[in-house]
Amino acid sequence: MAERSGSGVLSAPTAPVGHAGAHSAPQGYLRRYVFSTDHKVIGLQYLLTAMFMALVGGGLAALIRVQVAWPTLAVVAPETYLSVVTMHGTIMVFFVVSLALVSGFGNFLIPLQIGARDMAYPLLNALSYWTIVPGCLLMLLAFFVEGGAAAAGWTAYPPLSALAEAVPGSGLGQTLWLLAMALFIASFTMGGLNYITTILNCRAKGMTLMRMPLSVWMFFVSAILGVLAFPPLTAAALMLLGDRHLGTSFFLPGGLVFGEEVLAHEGGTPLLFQHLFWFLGHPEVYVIVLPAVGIAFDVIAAHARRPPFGYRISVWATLLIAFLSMIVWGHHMYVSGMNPLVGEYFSIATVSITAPFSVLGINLIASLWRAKIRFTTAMVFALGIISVIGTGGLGGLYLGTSTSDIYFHDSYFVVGHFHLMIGVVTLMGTFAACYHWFPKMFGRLMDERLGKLHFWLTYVPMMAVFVLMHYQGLSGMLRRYYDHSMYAFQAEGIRLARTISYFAFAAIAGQLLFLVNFGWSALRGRRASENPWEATSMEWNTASPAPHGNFEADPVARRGPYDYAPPGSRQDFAPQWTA
Amino acid sequence: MSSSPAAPAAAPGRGLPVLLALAFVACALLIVLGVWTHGRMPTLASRHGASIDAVIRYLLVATGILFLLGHGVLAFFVLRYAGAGERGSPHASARTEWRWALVPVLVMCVLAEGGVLIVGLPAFRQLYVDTPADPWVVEVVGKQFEWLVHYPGADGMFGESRAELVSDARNPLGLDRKDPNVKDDVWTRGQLRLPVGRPVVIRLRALDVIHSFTVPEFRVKQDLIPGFLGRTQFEPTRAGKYEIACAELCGLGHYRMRGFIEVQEQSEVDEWLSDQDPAF
Amino acid sequence: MDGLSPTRSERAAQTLLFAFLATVVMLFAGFTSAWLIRRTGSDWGRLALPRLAYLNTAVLLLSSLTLELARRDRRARGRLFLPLTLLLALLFLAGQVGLWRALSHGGAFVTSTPQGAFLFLLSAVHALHLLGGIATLAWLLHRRAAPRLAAVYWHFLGLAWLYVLGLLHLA
Amino acid sequence: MKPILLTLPFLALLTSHTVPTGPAAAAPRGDEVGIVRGKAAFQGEAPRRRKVDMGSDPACHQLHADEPLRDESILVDDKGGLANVFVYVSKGIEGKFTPPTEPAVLDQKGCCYAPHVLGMQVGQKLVIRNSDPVTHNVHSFAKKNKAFNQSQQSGSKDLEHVFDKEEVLMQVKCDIHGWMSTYVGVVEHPFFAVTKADGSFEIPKLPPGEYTLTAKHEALGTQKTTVTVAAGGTVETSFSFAEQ
Repeated sequence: MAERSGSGVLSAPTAPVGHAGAHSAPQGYLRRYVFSTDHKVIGLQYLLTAMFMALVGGGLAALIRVQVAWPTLAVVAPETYLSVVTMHGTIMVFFVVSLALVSGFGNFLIPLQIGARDMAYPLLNALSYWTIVPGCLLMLLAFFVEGGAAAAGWTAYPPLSALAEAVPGSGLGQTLWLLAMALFIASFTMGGLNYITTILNCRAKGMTLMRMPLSVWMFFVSAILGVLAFPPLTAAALMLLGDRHLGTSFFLPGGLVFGEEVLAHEGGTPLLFQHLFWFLGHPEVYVIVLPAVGIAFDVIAAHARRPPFGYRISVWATLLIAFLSMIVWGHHMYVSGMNPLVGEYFSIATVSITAPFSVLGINLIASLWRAKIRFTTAMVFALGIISVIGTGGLGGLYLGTSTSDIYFHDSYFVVGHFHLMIGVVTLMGTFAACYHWFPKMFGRLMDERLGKLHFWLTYVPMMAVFVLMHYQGLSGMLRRYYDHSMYAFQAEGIRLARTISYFAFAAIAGQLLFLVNFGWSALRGRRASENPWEATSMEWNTASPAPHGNFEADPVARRGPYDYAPPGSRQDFAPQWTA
Repeated sequence: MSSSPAAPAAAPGRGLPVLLALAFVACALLIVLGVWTHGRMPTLASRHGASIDAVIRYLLVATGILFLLGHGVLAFFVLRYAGAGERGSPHASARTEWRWALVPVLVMCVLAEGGVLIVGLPAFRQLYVDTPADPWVVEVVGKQFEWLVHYPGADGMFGESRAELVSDARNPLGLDRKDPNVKDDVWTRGQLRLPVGRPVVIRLRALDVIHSFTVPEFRVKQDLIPGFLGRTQFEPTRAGKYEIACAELCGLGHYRMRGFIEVQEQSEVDEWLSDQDPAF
Repeated sequence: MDGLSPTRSERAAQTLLFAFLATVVMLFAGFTSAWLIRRTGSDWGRLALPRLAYLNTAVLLLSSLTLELARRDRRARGRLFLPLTLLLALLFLAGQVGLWRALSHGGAFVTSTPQGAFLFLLSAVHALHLLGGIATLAWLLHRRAAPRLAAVYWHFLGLAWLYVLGLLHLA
Repeated sequence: MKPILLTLPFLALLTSHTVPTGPAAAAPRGDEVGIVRGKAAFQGEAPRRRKVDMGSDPACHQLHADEPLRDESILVDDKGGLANVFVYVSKGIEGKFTPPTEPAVLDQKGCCYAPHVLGMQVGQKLVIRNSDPVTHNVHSFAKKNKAFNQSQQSGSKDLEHVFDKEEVLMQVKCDIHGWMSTYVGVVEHPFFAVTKADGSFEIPKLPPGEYTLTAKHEALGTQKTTVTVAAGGTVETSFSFAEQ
């Protein structure tokens, strides 16, 4: 694959010239592609790993949809069904969405968008990727051990997750789950530390904090949230491992009866685990969703040919969201017997998050005012994100209020809500990023027709699936049920199950289209110039695909990242690196 | 900047923007209408449930309006500003940006924060603050994959139960036969009888893992945490048969953990209780 | 770390260290909140720490002192302080293992009492972070470089151990 | 030639999996062995057998519409005989015994386990059959052996398990129907019996010698006694249980 000019991820890099201490580009296939420390290669590796795990997660989703819609077929036994549900949740939240968006595009974009040669610590960056690979393998291995994979839900509440007597999956499967999660947390923390250090110290000259693109801001805030919120989960996982294997009683109370015998535990409280888990749980969903919002801002600015509306306000709103997200975790536990007054506090705090989030929403919509919209696939996905954020975000009000949550807790309304927010918004954020920055990754353009078809096969089916789930929740249908047909009050909800499953299969089929487009365009796509979208942020200041070491000479940021439609200029955009 | 050869065709024609705008408006309308056709809640059968339904209906209306507004503006912008053309300067002054940021904050504070608090207060009071006079007291014990209902009997006192005495077939609650209060206690597997129109207080206890006692018609949901004595209170207002379901993942039989509630007149409940087998 | 001027790489290292310390603080915050809730349990009792624990703490504080001297005093005598710190650190680790064995000679002290379980878990996590510190010190010794940020990390670990002891005394 | 050598360790690995079977005991002649016979009795007034409340699963309730099932945990006949006591030789038996080829069958019929107490040998196959129109969930709380917890749809194929360690009265219950629970006694040798309705039991073909007999009831505890069996002789013994 001889490359014509420049150098790139998939071609022989030329040694960058012109500054002291230039390290020579790594030689040899292994050093350059497999154990590379180039943030672009690592970003791509994360993306490909996330795609593979998405196939597994998507397969599990299809299995769940078949079982729920056609329970009489009994495609899986009840014990396997619980493992399928647990692993679908865990793989999608941690190993697909966090990986593809925060680790994949975060790694790829941050140095390019702030004008740096690479991450502050490239070796630490490579180490963080090579920690997640065994994590993925351990998580997949759990399916084949005795007792099956973990079966206590992705939330792994004890005592169900602590005792092998409670469910077969809580034997070896849950131990592997905990180890895989420990590896994920280690990798995510290493990545987060690297992002924070890079953004604070490696920005190009002239690139002040307020001249960084919003996607870099969102990666920055999401890295801080990830670094601060994961350790309590590590503490909870260590204590759970203690309860499972060392016989301690952090979460296991006295008087647990299994098989007419009382277990030798005393004094622990399962609510402690829930507090520690959700202290991570809620910031984690913002860690995942904020980068998608940032990418939407970037893509809309580039394809609507105008700067995002309220840049500074969006930055402050994101910081406020990050802070608020650390103090609202209690809304997951309204019905767990928490003191009602504490419940009332969490209601007020949770509902207050809708204020800054709707500011981001308004700014996204207002960024289209007096725009000259070019309907590329990336732009179409970004517009789709706005619609899904509106739908998903407003759904959160029902669950954030302690009184209405009594009815909706653990129903399909919750399933619909969180799938819209951390499933569809993030997936469409990843797709928008792929279509927009594909030239910078491979030097080629993805096919627009396939892309548009992919959009329609993602937006329509996924909105249908998860909005219909809201109705199932409204009619009282409960989640994580192997078969709903026994209950009279769930009959209304069951009538929608088959329609949802057909839409879900359509959505999954649509994603295969994307994989084809991604693979084919990487090798045979139309060649792209340095700045195919005529965008202004710093990453378009280098060759497509970006060479090792990113920039020929140290770039200088002479203006804001979104200088579109500058008054009195012939072109409708003024790149950040031009005077 | 030479216009790059690989830039996509500049004006793809009006097809896509119109289709996109239509999709957004159609999806918004369908979602809001769908609430009536598919989103019907089970008919209410408890007193405090009315205030919970009020909160939910209020939210449906409030978010419905915001939802339609948002998608309407989005569709309009997509149509109005598609492709190149004379637009006027898109730059907005800092003041307008702050003004437009204030709008959603105020709307959300008034609509979401205010509305939810004010409309939600009656439910909060009925569920947690009021202590019902002369309630019908029952204990429901959750264990892997069934509900054990324990009636205190005439003396109104529950017999003492200990984990060591649990035997699945004969004594699943682990009642202590030497305790005098046990004499008139009655326990059944999943048969909960409630007198209509009389407030009921249910003591909730789990023997093994976390379960969650839920009856959608009564708008009741309360977790049973092992090692804790939970409680929930409500007042059934409509006689009839209802089902208890488990809302918290508790293992293989989580989907089969069904209990039966029958709301009858007090006399019928007492008569049914009298011909049940006593505990020992 | 390529491509950054010496002053900026120093600032980058500081940022990395303080971000990592924030992670460790949040980890111990997680354990503290668990400890706050768990000590209200019915079976919570006082923990009788053997004298070895306090002796061990003194060893750790001494190692902080010698490391501080190594950081400030670059002359020949200063060369001695770094290996001395390493020695004291290994002594402390051995002391910790001795502490675990001393506590568990009666019954299994990890499972018998909740405060014992907390002591074991907190000291194990602390020891793990100590191992990271020891590896860094050994690498610095090998490179004959001056310990600057490593000293900050080491003093932080000393404080963390004092915090753990204080927590368990407040039982 | 080389690859075949490679497969040998692999084959050894496979064969070692099955239980090591020692020299089969030669078929004993009638006069060389003795019989232990006896009766298990219940002291005091027999506890009332509560009606089993199958309300939580109407399908099971249906199966007993005419005559409701009564609790079987303490079955005492009118003469005080205690049924379902698992009696086995706990000390004094040497040597290994080949497990019988035909499996021990545990049937789920009428939302109830049959038999209520089942005796089997280590290495013998346990077959669990679901002849009910209802899904059951077979959950064994084995402590020494490997516990299992599987669902069994109605009409699906039988579940099969083999136990490799001795465990007397391992509880097997159905998590979906709380009243369904049975107790399985797994012993190394064939010298065990379960007392019938009148409390009587018989352990034939015992080689002469001195043995300790253990009788265990699921709820009333354990009794032990020692007997000496002469060649061709019959020994009588009895156990008595009482409510704690």
